[in-house]
Amino acid sequence: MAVTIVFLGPLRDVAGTASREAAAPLDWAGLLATVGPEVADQLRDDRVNVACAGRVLSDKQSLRAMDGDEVALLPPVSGG
Amino acid sequence: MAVTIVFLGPLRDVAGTASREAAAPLDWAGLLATVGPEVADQLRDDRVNVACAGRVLSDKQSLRAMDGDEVALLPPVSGG
Amino acid sequence: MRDIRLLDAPFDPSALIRSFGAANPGLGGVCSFVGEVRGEQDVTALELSHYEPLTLAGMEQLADAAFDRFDLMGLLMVHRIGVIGPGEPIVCVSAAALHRRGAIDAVDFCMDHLKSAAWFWKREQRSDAWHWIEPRADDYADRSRWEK
Amino acid sequence: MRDIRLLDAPFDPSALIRSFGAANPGLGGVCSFVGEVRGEQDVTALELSHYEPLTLAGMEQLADAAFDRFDLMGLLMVHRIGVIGPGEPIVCVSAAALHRRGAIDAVDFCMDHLKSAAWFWKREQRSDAWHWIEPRADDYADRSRWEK
Repeated sequence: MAVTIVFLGPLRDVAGTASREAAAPLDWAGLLATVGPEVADQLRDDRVNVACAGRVLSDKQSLRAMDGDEVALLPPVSGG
Repeated sequence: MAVTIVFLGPLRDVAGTASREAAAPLDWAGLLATVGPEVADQLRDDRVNVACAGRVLSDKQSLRAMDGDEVALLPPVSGG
Repeated sequence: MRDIRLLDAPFDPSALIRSFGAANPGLGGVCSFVGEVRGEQDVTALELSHYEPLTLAGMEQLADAAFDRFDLMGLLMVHRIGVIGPGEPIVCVSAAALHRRGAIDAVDFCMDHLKSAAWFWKREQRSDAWHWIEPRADDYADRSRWEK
Repeated sequence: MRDIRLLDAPFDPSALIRSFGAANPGLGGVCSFVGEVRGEQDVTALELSHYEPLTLAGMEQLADAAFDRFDLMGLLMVHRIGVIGPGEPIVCVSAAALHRRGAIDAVDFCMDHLKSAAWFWKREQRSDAWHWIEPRADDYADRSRWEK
Protein backbone atom coordinates (compact mmCIF):
# COMPACT_ATOMS: atom_id res chain seq x y z
CA MET A 1 0.00 0.00 0.00
CA ALA A 2 1.02 3.63 0.19
CA VAL A 3 1.09 7.02 1.84
CA THR A 4 -1.04 9.84 0.37
CA ILE A 5 0.63 13.25 0.25
CA VAL A 6 -1.86 16.16 0.17
CA PHE A 7 -0.82 19.63 -1.02
CA LEU A 8 -2.80 22.47 0.54
CA GLY A 9 -3.30 26.07 -0.53
CA PRO A 10 -0.57 27.53 -2.73
CA LEU A 11 1.49 24.32 -2.45
CA ARG A 12 -1.11 22.66 -4.65
CA ASP A 13 -0.15 25.04 -7.46
CA VAL A 14 3.57 24.50 -6.89
CA ALA A 15 3.13 20.72 -6.92
CA GLY A 16 0.77 20.89 -9.88
CA THR A 17 -1.56 18.42 -8.17
CA ALA A 18 -3.80 18.20 -5.11
CA SER A 19 -2.33 14.87 -3.94
CA ARG A 20 0.16 12.14 -4.78
CA GLU A 21 0.89 8.61 -3.61
CA ALA A 22 4.25 7.57 -2.16
CA ALA A 23 5.61 4.29 -0.87
CA ALA A 24 5.29 3.57 2.86
CA PRO A 25 6.98 4.07 5.21
CA LEU A 26 7.81 7.70 4.43
CA ASP A 27 10.21 9.81 6.50
CA TRP A 28 11.34 13.46 6.17
CA ALA A 29 14.15 12.66 3.72
CA GLY A 30 11.81 10.50 1.68
CA LEU A 31 9.19 13.23 1.63
CA LEU A 32 11.67 15.85 0.40
CA ALA A 33 12.87 13.47 -2.32
CA THR A 34 9.32 12.62 -3.41
CA VAL A 35 7.77 16.07 -3.73
CA GLY A 36 10.30 17.62 -6.09
CA PRO A 37 12.79 20.42 -5.44
CA GLU A 38 10.33 23.33 -5.52
CA VAL A 39 7.97 21.94 -2.90
CA ALA A 40 10.96 20.62 -0.90
CA ASP A 41 12.34 24.17 -0.74
CA GLN A 42 9.09 25.44 0.71
CA LEU A 43 8.85 22.55 3.18
CA ARG A 44 12.11 23.75 4.76
CA ASP A 45 10.41 27.07 5.62
CA ASP A 46 9.55 27.15 9.34
CA ARG A 47 6.09 28.53 8.53
CA VAL A 48 5.18 25.40 6.56
CA ASN A 49 3.71 22.64 8.72
CA VAL A 50 3.28 18.94 8.11
CA ALA A 51 0.42 16.83 9.44
CA CYS A 52 0.40 13.05 9.48
CA ALA A 53 -2.74 10.98 10.08
CA GLY A 54 -4.69 14.09 11.15
CA ARG A 55 -2.13 15.47 13.61
CA VAL A 56 0.17 18.43 13.02
CA LEU A 57 3.77 17.42 13.80
CA SER A 58 5.51 19.64 16.32
CA ASP A 59 8.79 18.54 14.68
CA LYS A 60 8.11 17.85 11.03
CA GLN A 61 11.52 16.23 10.55
CA SER A 62 10.32 13.43 12.84
CA LEU A 63 7.80 12.38 10.15
CA ARG A 64 7.28 8.64 9.94
CA ALA A 65 4.18 7.95 7.83
CA MET A 66 2.95 4.36 7.71
CA ASP A 67 0.86 2.46 5.21
CA GLY A 68 -2.51 4.19 4.72
CA ASP A 69 -1.49 7.45 6.42
CA GLU A 70 -2.31 10.81 4.86
CA VAL A 71 0.53 13.37 4.98
CA ALA A 72 -0.66 16.98 4.57
CA LEU A 73 1.70 19.79 3.61
CA LEU A 74 0.36 23.00 5.18
CA PRO A 75 1.71 26.36 3.97
CA PRO A 76 1.07 29.61 5.90
CA VAL A 77 -2.67 30.01 6.45
CA SER A 78 -5.00 32.96 5.91
CA GLY A 79 -8.58 32.76 7.05
CA GLY A 80 -11.27 35.23 8.03
CA MET B 1 -35.60 86.67 36.55
CA ALA B 2 -33.71 83.64 37.74
CA VAL B 3 -31.29 80.78 37.21
CA THR B 4 -32.65 77.22 37.07
CA ILE B 5 -30.59 74.60 38.91
CA VAL B 6 -31.11 71.06 37.59
CA PHE B 7 -30.19 68.02 39.70
CA LEU B 8 -29.20 64.95 37.67
CA GLY B 9 -29.04 61.28 38.57
CA PRO B 10 -28.57 60.51 42.28
CA LEU B 11 -28.27 64.23 43.10
CA ARG B 12 -31.98 64.52 42.36
CA ASP B 13 -32.67 62.21 45.30
CA VAL B 14 -30.25 64.06 47.57
CA ALA B 15 -31.82 67.41 46.65
CA GLY B 16 -35.32 65.98 46.91
CA THR B 17 -36.29 67.74 43.68
CA ALA B 18 -35.42 67.68 39.97
CA SER B 19 -34.83 71.44 39.75
CA ARG B 20 -34.95 74.67 41.70
CA GLU B 21 -34.89 78.37 40.91
CA ALA B 22 -32.20 80.72 42.27
CA ALA B 23 -31.59 84.43 41.92
CA ALA B 24 -29.29 85.60 39.11
CA PRO B 25 -26.39 86.08 38.89
CA LEU B 26 -25.23 82.88 40.57
CA ASP B 27 -21.58 82.09 41.31
CA TRP B 28 -19.92 79.04 42.93
CA ALA B 29 -20.35 80.34 46.49
CA GLY B 30 -23.95 81.23 45.76
CA LEU B 31 -24.58 77.78 44.30
CA LEU B 32 -23.16 76.02 47.36
CA ALA B 33 -25.26 78.21 49.65
CA THR B 34 -28.43 77.61 47.62
CA VAL B 35 -28.38 73.82 47.22
CA GLY B 36 -28.12 72.89 50.90
CA PRO B 37 -25.24 71.24 52.77
CA GLU B 38 -25.72 67.68 51.46
CA VAL B 39 -25.65 68.60 47.77
CA ALA B 40 -22.89 71.15 48.44
CA ASP B 41 -20.75 68.37 49.94
CA GLN B 42 -21.13 66.30 46.80
CA LEU B 43 -20.45 69.29 44.53
CA ARG B 44 -16.98 69.59 46.08
CA ASP B 45 -16.19 66.04 44.78
CA ASP B 46 -13.90 66.27 41.73
CA ARG B 47 -16.04 63.67 39.93
CA VAL B 48 -19.10 65.92 40.05
CA ASN B 49 -19.32 68.32 37.09
CA VAL B 50 -21.28 71.51 36.60
CA ALA B 51 -22.71 72.69 33.28
CA CYS B 52 -23.97 76.21 32.64
CA ALA B 53 -26.08 77.12 29.61
CA GLY B 54 -25.37 73.75 27.95
CA ARG B 55 -21.59 73.72 28.44
CA VAL B 56 -19.66 71.68 31.00
CA LEU B 57 -17.34 73.97 32.98
CA SER B 58 -13.69 72.93 32.97
CA ASP B 59 -13.38 74.80 36.28
CA LYS B 60 -16.71 74.64 38.07
CA GLN B 61 -15.62 77.24 40.64
CA SER B 62 -15.59 79.77 37.80
CA LEU B 63 -19.41 79.46 37.54
CA ARG B 64 -21.16 82.73 36.73
CA ALA B 65 -24.74 81.95 35.70
CA MET B 66 -26.78 84.83 34.31
CA ASP B 67 -30.48 85.48 34.13
CA GLY B 68 -32.22 82.65 32.23
CA ASP B 69 -29.26 80.23 32.39
CA GLU B 70 -29.74 76.61 33.34
CA VAL B 71 -27.11 75.22 35.74
CA ALA B 72 -26.87 71.40 35.70
CA LEU B 73 -25.24 69.44 38.53
CA LEU B 74 -23.77 66.28 37.02
CA PRO B 75 -22.71 63.44 39.33
CA PRO B 76 -20.54 60.50 38.12
CA VAL B 77 -22.17 58.95 35.08
CA SER B 78 -22.92 55.33 34.19
CA GLY B 79 -24.25 54.46 30.76
CA GLY B 80 -24.24 51.41 28.53
CA MET C 1 -22.65 56.12 7.11
CA ARG C 2 -23.09 57.70 10.51
CA ASP C 3 -26.15 57.16 12.69
CA ILE C 4 -26.15 58.43 16.30
CA ARG C 5 -29.40 58.25 18.24
CA LEU C 6 -31.05 58.44 21.64
CA LEU C 7 -34.19 56.32 21.78
CA ASP C 8 -36.93 56.46 24.40
CA ALA C 9 -38.69 53.26 23.31
CA PRO C 10 -37.64 49.60 22.79
CA PHE C 11 -35.67 48.91 19.61
CA ASP C 12 -34.47 45.93 17.57
CA PRO C 13 -30.66 45.96 17.39
CA SER C 14 -30.56 43.19 14.74
CA ALA C 15 -32.66 45.27 12.36
CA LEU C 16 -30.52 48.37 12.96
CA ILE C 17 -27.27 46.45 12.44
CA ARG C 18 -28.56 44.78 9.31
CA SER C 19 -29.55 48.04 7.64
CA PHE C 20 -26.35 49.70 8.86
CA GLY C 21 -24.31 46.97 7.12
CA ALA C 22 -26.30 47.42 3.92
CA ALA C 23 -25.68 51.19 4.09
CA ASN C 24 -21.88 50.65 3.95
CA PRO C 25 -21.25 48.83 0.66
CA GLY C 26 -17.70 47.61 0.07
CA LEU C 27 -16.95 47.07 3.75
CA GLY C 28 -14.55 44.33 4.88
CA GLY C 29 -15.94 43.82 8.36
CA VAL C 30 -18.58 44.95 10.81
CA CYS C 31 -18.19 44.70 14.57
CA SER C 32 -21.24 45.20 16.76
CA PHE C 33 -21.93 45.26 20.46
CA VAL C 34 -25.37 45.06 22.02
CA GLY C 35 -25.82 45.58 25.75
CA GLU C 36 -28.97 44.32 27.44
CA VAL C 37 -30.52 44.53 30.89
CA ARG C 38 -29.34 41.38 32.64
CA GLY C 39 -32.08 39.20 34.02
CA GLU C 40 -30.57 39.29 37.51
CA GLN C 41 -31.97 38.10 40.82
CA ASP C 42 -34.60 40.61 41.80
CA VAL C 43 -33.96 43.38 39.26
CA THR C 44 -37.30 44.24 37.70
CA ALA C 45 -36.28 47.29 35.65
CA LEU C 46 -33.46 49.65 34.78
CA GLU C 47 -33.93 53.38 34.27
CA LEU C 48 -31.53 55.43 32.17
CA SER C 49 -31.80 59.18 32.67
CA HIS C 50 -29.77 61.78 30.80
CA TYR C 51 -29.30 65.54 30.44
CA GLU C 52 -30.81 66.52 27.14
CA PRO C 53 -28.63 69.59 26.39
CA LEU C 54 -25.45 67.49 26.66
CA THR C 55 -26.13 63.82 25.96
CA LEU C 56 -26.65 63.55 22.21
CA ALA C 57 -24.03 66.25 21.54
CA GLY C 58 -21.59 64.23 23.65
CA MET C 59 -22.33 61.08 21.64
CA GLU C 60 -21.70 63.02 18.42
CA GLN C 61 -18.33 64.16 19.82
CA LEU C 62 -17.53 60.56 20.74
CA ALA C 63 -18.35 59.52 17.16
CA ASP C 64 -16.08 62.31 15.85
CA ALA C 65 -13.27 60.99 18.06
CA ALA C 66 -13.83 57.42 16.79
CA PHE C 67 -13.72 58.54 13.14
CA ASP C 68 -10.53 60.53 13.85
CA ARG C 69 -8.85 57.68 15.62
CA PHE C 70 -9.85 54.57 13.65
CA ASP C 71 -10.04 53.73 9.99
CA LEU C 72 -13.85 53.58 9.73
CA MET C 73 -16.39 53.57 6.94
CA GLY C 74 -19.42 53.91 9.19
CA LEU C 75 -20.53 54.08 12.81
CA LEU C 76 -23.90 53.34 14.42
CA MET C 77 -24.37 54.34 18.06
CA VAL C 78 -27.79 53.98 19.67
CA HIS C 79 -28.54 54.38 23.38
CA ARG C 80 -31.82 53.88 25.19
CA ILE C 81 -33.21 56.26 27.79
CA GLY C 82 -36.20 55.69 30.05
CA VAL C 83 -37.35 52.56 31.85
CA ILE C 84 -36.06 49.28 30.36
CA GLY C 85 -37.09 45.75 31.26
CA PRO C 86 -34.86 42.65 31.72
CA GLY C 87 -33.66 41.28 28.39
CA GLU C 88 -34.29 44.55 26.55
CA PRO C 89 -31.41 46.26 24.73
CA ILE C 90 -29.84 49.37 26.29
CA VAL C 91 -27.09 50.15 23.82
CA CYS C 92 -26.01 49.15 20.34
CA VAL C 93 -22.74 50.19 18.69
CA SER C 94 -21.74 48.97 15.26
CA ALA C 95 -18.67 49.94 13.24
CA ALA C 96 -17.93 49.16 9.58
CA ALA C 97 -14.41 49.24 8.17
CA LEU C 98 -12.20 47.78 5.48
CA HIS C 99 -10.25 45.80 8.10
CA ARG C 100 -11.39 44.19 11.34
CA ARG C 101 -8.91 46.09 13.56
CA GLY C 102 -10.62 49.46 13.03
CA ALA C 103 -14.10 48.03 13.44
CA ILE C 104 -13.38 46.09 16.65
CA ASP C 105 -11.34 48.87 18.26
CA ALA C 106 -13.96 51.51 17.46
CA VAL C 107 -16.70 49.48 19.16
CA ASP C 108 -14.47 48.87 22.18
CA PHE C 109 -13.58 52.59 22.36
CA CYS C 110 -17.18 53.80 22.05
CA MET C 111 -18.48 51.33 24.63
CA ASP C 112 -15.79 52.28 27.16
CA HIS C 113 -16.73 55.94 26.79
CA LEU C 114 -20.49 55.36 26.83
CA LYS C 115 -20.06 53.44 30.09
CA SER C 116 -18.19 56.04 32.09
CA ALA C 117 -17.90 59.25 30.07
CA ALA C 118 -21.30 59.96 28.53
CA TRP C 119 -24.14 61.85 30.21
CA PHE C 120 -26.23 58.95 31.45
CA TRP C 121 -27.27 57.92 34.93
CA LYS C 122 -28.54 54.46 35.63
CA ARG C 123 -30.61 53.05 38.45
CA GLU C 124 -32.17 49.66 38.92
CA GLN C 125 -35.40 48.70 40.55
CA ARG C 126 -35.09 45.89 43.06
CA SER C 127 -37.92 44.48 45.11
CA ASP C 128 -37.30 47.03 47.85
CA ALA C 129 -36.58 50.25 45.95
CA TRP C 130 -34.60 51.97 43.20
CA HIS C 131 -30.78 51.85 43.50
CA TRP C 132 -28.37 54.13 41.63
CA ILE C 133 -25.51 52.41 39.83
CA GLU C 134 -22.06 53.97 39.58
CA PRO C 135 -19.51 52.82 37.01
CA ARG C 136 -17.32 50.01 38.29
CA ALA C 137 -13.57 50.55 38.86
CA ASP C 138 -13.07 48.28 35.82
CA ASP C 139 -15.01 50.75 33.69
CA TYR C 140 -12.67 53.61 34.59
CA ALA C 141 -9.65 51.37 33.99
CA ASP C 142 -11.02 50.27 30.60
CA ARG C 143 -11.51 53.87 29.51
CA SER C 144 -8.02 54.92 30.64
CA ARG C 145 -6.56 52.48 28.08
CA TRP C 146 -7.46 54.99 25.36
CA GLU C 147 -5.62 57.97 26.86
CA LYS C 148 -2.72 58.89 24.64
CA MET D 1 -24.46 28.03 24.05
CA ARG D 2 -21.68 26.93 21.75
CA ASP D 3 -22.05 26.73 17.98
CA ILE D 4 -18.96 26.11 15.82
CA ARG D 5 -19.49 25.48 12.11
CA LEU D 6 -17.90 25.28 8.69
CA LEU D 7 -20.37 26.21 5.95
CA ASP D 8 -20.00 25.55 2.23
CA ALA D 9 -22.92 27.75 1.14
CA PRO D 10 -23.93 31.40 1.68
CA PHE D 11 -25.36 32.21 5.11
CA ASP D 12 -27.17 35.05 6.87
CA PRO D 13 -25.06 36.31 9.81
CA SER D 14 -27.91 38.47 11.18
CA ALA D 15 -30.17 35.46 11.53
CA LEU D 16 -27.42 33.41 13.20
CA ILE D 17 -26.55 36.22 15.62
CA ARG D 18 -30.19 36.83 16.48
CA SER D 19 -30.87 33.20 17.36
CA PHE D 20 -27.54 32.96 19.18
CA GLY D 21 -28.55 35.90 21.40
CA ALA D 22 -31.90 34.30 22.11
CA ALA D 23 -30.13 31.06 23.06
CA ASN D 24 -28.21 32.82 25.85
CA PRO D 25 -30.87 34.20 28.20
CA GLY D 26 -29.65 36.46 31.01
CA LEU D 27 -26.69 37.80 29.05
CA GLY D 28 -25.38 41.33 29.64
CA GLY D 29 -23.81 41.88 26.24
CA VAL D 30 -23.17 40.32 22.85
CA CYS D 31 -20.26 41.28 20.64
CA SER D 32 -20.28 40.12 17.02
CA PHE D 33 -17.94 40.42 14.08
CA VAL D 34 -18.89 39.67 10.49
CA GLY D 35 -16.21 39.63 7.78
CA GLU D 36 -17.24 39.99 4.15
CA VAL D 37 -15.55 39.81 0.77
CA ARG D 38 -14.65 43.41 -0.01
CA GLY D 39 -15.96 44.72 -3.30
CA GLU D 40 -12.49 45.70 -4.46
CA GLN D 41 -11.27 46.84 -7.84
CA ASP D 42 -11.24 43.78 -10.04
CA VAL D 43 -11.80 41.03 -7.47
CA THR D 44 -14.61 38.85 -8.75
CA ALA D 45 -14.48 36.06 -6.17
CA LEU D 46 -12.66 34.71 -3.14
CA GLU D 47 -12.01 31.00 -2.55
CA LEU D 48 -11.46 29.59 0.91
CA SER D 49 -9.96 26.11 0.99
CA HIS D 50 -9.29 24.11 4.12
CA TYR D 51 -7.97 20.73 5.30
CA GLU D 52 -10.93 18.78 6.51
CA PRO D 53 -9.18 16.56 9.11
CA LEU D 54 -7.84 19.64 10.94
CA THR D 55 -10.00 22.69 10.32
CA LEU D 56 -13.15 22.16 12.37
CA ALA D 57 -11.20 20.43 15.15
CA GLY D 58 -8.91 23.48 15.25
CA MET D 59 -11.89 25.82 15.52
CA GLU D 60 -13.24 23.73 18.41
CA GLN D 61 -9.84 24.04 20.16
CA LEU D 62 -9.93 27.80 19.56
CA ALA D 63 -13.39 27.91 21.15
CA ASP D 64 -12.07 25.91 24.13
CA ALA D 65 -9.26 28.43 24.53
CA ALA D 66 -11.72 31.35 24.40
CA PHE D 67 -13.97 29.76 27.06
CA ASP D 68 -10.91 29.13 29.25
CA ARG D 69 -9.59 32.63 28.87
CA PHE D 70 -12.69 34.85 28.93
CA ASP D 71 -15.78 34.96 31.08
CA LEU D 72 -18.25 33.76 28.43
CA MET D 73 -21.79 32.46 28.39
CA GLY D 74 -21.79 31.49 24.72
CA LEU D 75 -19.73 31.52 21.55
CA LEU D 76 -20.77 31.30 17.90
CA MET D 77 -18.03 30.80 15.30
CA VAL D 78 -18.97 30.21 11.69
CA HIS D 79 -16.55 30.17 8.74
CA ARG D 80 -17.30 29.81 5.05
CA ILE D 81 -15.38 27.55 2.69
CA GLY D 82 -15.68 27.41 -1.08
CA VAL D 83 -16.09 30.21 -3.60
CA ILE D 84 -17.56 33.43 -2.20
CA GLY D 85 -18.72 36.50 -4.11
CA PRO D 86 -18.14 40.19 -3.26
CA GLY D 87 -20.34 41.36 -0.41
CA GLU D 88 -20.94 37.81 0.86
CA PRO D 89 -20.01 36.93 4.45
CA ILE D 90 -16.89 34.84 5.08
CA VAL D 91 -16.82 34.64 8.84
CA CYS D 92 -19.09 35.40 11.78
CA VAL D 93 -18.03 35.29 15.43
CA SER D 94 -20.37 36.23 18.25
CA ALA D 95 -19.74 36.05 21.99
CA ALA D 96 -22.26 36.45 24.80
CA ALA D 97 -21.21 37.35 28.35
CA LEU D 98 -22.38 39.04 31.51
CA HIS D 99 -20.01 41.96 30.90
CA ARG D 100 -18.84 43.58 27.68
CA ARG D 101 -15.11 43.02 28.35
CA GLY D 102 -15.34 39.22 27.97
CA ALA D 103 -17.57 39.42 24.91
CA ILE D 104 -15.45 41.98 23.01
CA ASP D 105 -12.12 40.36 23.89
CA ALA D 106 -13.35 36.89 22.92
CA VAL D 107 -14.39 38.10 19.46
CA ASP D 108 -11.07 39.92 19.01
CA PHE D 109 -9.15 36.79 20.13
CA CYS D 110 -11.07 34.39 17.89
CA MET D 111 -10.79 36.64 14.83
CA ASP D 112 -7.03 37.08 15.30
CA HIS D 113 -6.61 33.31 15.43
CA LEU D 114 -8.97 32.57 12.55
CA LYS D 115 -6.97 35.03 10.42
CA SER D 116 -3.53 33.58 10.90
CA ALA D 117 -3.74 30.39 12.95
CA ALA D 118 -6.62 28.33 11.56
CA TRP D 119 -6.41 25.87 8.67
CA PHE D 120 -7.70 28.04 5.86
CA TRP D 121 -6.11 29.20 2.63
CA LYS D 122 -7.53 32.08 0.68
CA ARG D 123 -7.14 33.12 -2.93
CA GLU D 124 -8.86 35.80 -4.91
CA GLN D 125 -9.88 35.82 -8.53
CA ARG D 126 -8.81 38.94 -10.40
CA SER D 127 -9.44 39.59 -14.06
CA ASP D 128 -6.17 37.86 -15.00
CA ALA D 129 -6.07 34.84 -12.69
CA TRP D 130 -6.33 33.48 -9.12
CA HIS D 131 -3.92 34.97 -6.55
CA TRP D 132 -3.11 33.39 -3.17
CA ILE D 133 -3.35 35.68 -0.16
CA GLU D 134 -0.97 35.36 2.77
CA PRO D 135 -1.75 36.89 6.17
CA ARG D 136 -0.49 40.46 6.49
CA ALA D 137 2.30 41.32 8.96
CA ASP D 138 -0.42 43.10 10.97
CA ASP D 139 -2.28 39.82 11.33
CA TYR D 140 0.73 38.10 12.91
CA ALA D 141 1.29 41.12 15.18
CA ASP D 142 -2.38 41.12 16.23
CA ARG D 143 -2.23 37.46 17.15
CA SER D 144 0.99 37.84 19.15
CA ARG D 145 -0.88 40.21 21.52
CA TRP D 146 -2.54 37.14 23.04
CA GLU D 147 0.66 35.25 23.87
CA LYS D 148 1.08 35.05 27.60
